Amino acid sequence: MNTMNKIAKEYTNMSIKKDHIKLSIPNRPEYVSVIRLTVAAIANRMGFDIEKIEDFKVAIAEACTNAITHGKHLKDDNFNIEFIVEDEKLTIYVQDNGKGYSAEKLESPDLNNLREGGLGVFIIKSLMDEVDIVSELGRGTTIKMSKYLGDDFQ
Amino acid sequence: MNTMNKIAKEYTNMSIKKDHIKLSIPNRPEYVSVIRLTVAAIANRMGFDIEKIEDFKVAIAEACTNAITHGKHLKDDNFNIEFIVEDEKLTIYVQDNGKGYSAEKLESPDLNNLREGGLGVFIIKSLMDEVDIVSELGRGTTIKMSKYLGDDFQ
Amino acid sequence: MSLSIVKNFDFEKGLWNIQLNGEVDVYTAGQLKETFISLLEEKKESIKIDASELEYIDSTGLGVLIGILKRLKQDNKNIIIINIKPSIKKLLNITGLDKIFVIEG
Amino acid sequence: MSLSIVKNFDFEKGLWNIQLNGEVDVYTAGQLKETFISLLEEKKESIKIDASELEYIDSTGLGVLIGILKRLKQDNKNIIIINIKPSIKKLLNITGLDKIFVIEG
Ligand SMILES: Nc1ncnc2c1ncn2[C@@H]1O[C@H](COP(=O)(O)OP(=O)(O)O)[C@@H](O)[C@H]1O
Ligand SMILES: Nc1ncnc2c1ncn2[C@@H]1O[C@H](COP(=O)(O)OP(=O)(O)O)[C@@H](O)[C@H]1O
Repeated sequence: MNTMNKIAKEYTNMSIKKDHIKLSIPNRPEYVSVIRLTVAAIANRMGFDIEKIEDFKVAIAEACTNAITHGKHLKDDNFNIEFIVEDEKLTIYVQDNGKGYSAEKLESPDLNNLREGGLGVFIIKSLMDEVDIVSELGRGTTIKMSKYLGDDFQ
Repeated sequence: MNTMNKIAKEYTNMSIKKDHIKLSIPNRPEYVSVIRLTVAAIANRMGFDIEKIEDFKVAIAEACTNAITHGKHLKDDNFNIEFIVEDEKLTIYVQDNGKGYSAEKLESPDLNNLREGGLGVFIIKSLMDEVDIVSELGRGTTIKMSKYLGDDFQ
Repeated sequence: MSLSIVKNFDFEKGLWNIQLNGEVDVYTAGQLKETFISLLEEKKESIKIDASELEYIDSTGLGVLIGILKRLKQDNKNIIIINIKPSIKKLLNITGLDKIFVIEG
Repeated sequence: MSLSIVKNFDFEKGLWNIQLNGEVDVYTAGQLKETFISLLEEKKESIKIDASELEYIDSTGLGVLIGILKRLKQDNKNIIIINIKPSIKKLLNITGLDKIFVIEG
């Protein structure tokens, strides 16, 4: 059972009503815009406002870009996205079977020492209410991110 | 191996380059608009024009509406959509594990004897270039529909 | 991505003016049906639909319109649809419903 | 859903006027990078980006801008961005890049 299934399993065991949407999509750049529109449609259907819908679009694109550029394992492969829709919360898992990395070693962006990369995970953490990265070297990465409908959670 | 996998398998065995996108989504009416936006994004990415993108939106919604209203097996279940992206052609499978039906018995709409239903499959066949329905009573239905990018095929 | 319905009765012409905004599909068709049925209970008169803001309709929505038309026809009343977008016009042509509803503009 | 780039050189002010239309993401960022690099090869002058039609940009696009800014800074030149949409403004604030680029309007 892979990490994503394990975390998803915990969820299923709880009793609140949840909808699951699963998407398997080629790990190629041209599909990221499709994913952005899909998350926008889901978040809109749930009643998120325009600003939060934009946050979801950026955050999921960052996660998918990482799955595509770093996570890649085989050249032509698919990676998985799962959406868990609850009354007050949208949770997204982006899972790849790529090379993995040590999330603890990630540095925060340093404005005095500009790099062309290293912003993606930082942006995701800024835009989402909860972020959890589980990565195993050689086995792949699952990033879990959630955002609440209400403004009470920050 | 279910019908969808069987047909998909045939495809995989051929040598042309294809992308597969798979979507598993709850069999409930509120998700049909999400599916419409997803197919619009895929078709747009492929270069289909606005009119054909509309055709895809209507055809996939008709197929999903049938999966939701007739195909339903369990109350809270998901059904499956698969998109096969080729250079010149988008093929969509909509597959449910519902009660199935005898597709041969379908009557065409009769304008002299208006009914409130019975238009869905007729509309799909009008809008798509190729349509194939495989349904088994008690086991479920897979509708396959394709449309070509060019105008040469009609 | 959802449906909003504006209704008012034109006393001069003796018909309902209805404006449909958004999408009619399996999720919103019930709302459309209920609105139409309550209109007809109030006054069983022809219905004129302004479809300029109707972005999408499929067989579920067309089924609702057919059901309402059947009731209206008993009293020789009609459904008139104006300002239809090309994609919806195409659907009415395909299904032959352009011959059943009165299509204007 | 893709990116189009309009460029022209303002001889009076001595800078590049660039208009970005659409989305900059992992699919289109390469196109942006190539365009900017060819601009700088032609004339290494400041770049003024009109972002009024820029619907979306993420870290891939911001990375391209940072890379170009680094080259420009060697010659004391700048990237100026005008007419930014709120969602993109938010991203620049979060990342602190609003202090690195010159943001106007
Ligand atoms: N899905 C992933 N698989 C493997 N490595 C990853 C993944 N996501 C992120 N990383 C690692 O974390 C680093 C930081 O990621 P990020 O903050 O998105 O910046 P960037 O992708 O621009 O480097 C990446 O450079 C990469 O080494
Ligand atoms: N996925 C499905 N599962 C079971 N039965 C179906 C399915 N799709 C269509 N049908 C059957 O075919 C009939 C015609 O479908 P359709 O043309 O879409 O019209 P409608 O759904 O309005 O009846 C339906 O009434 C139903 O009996």
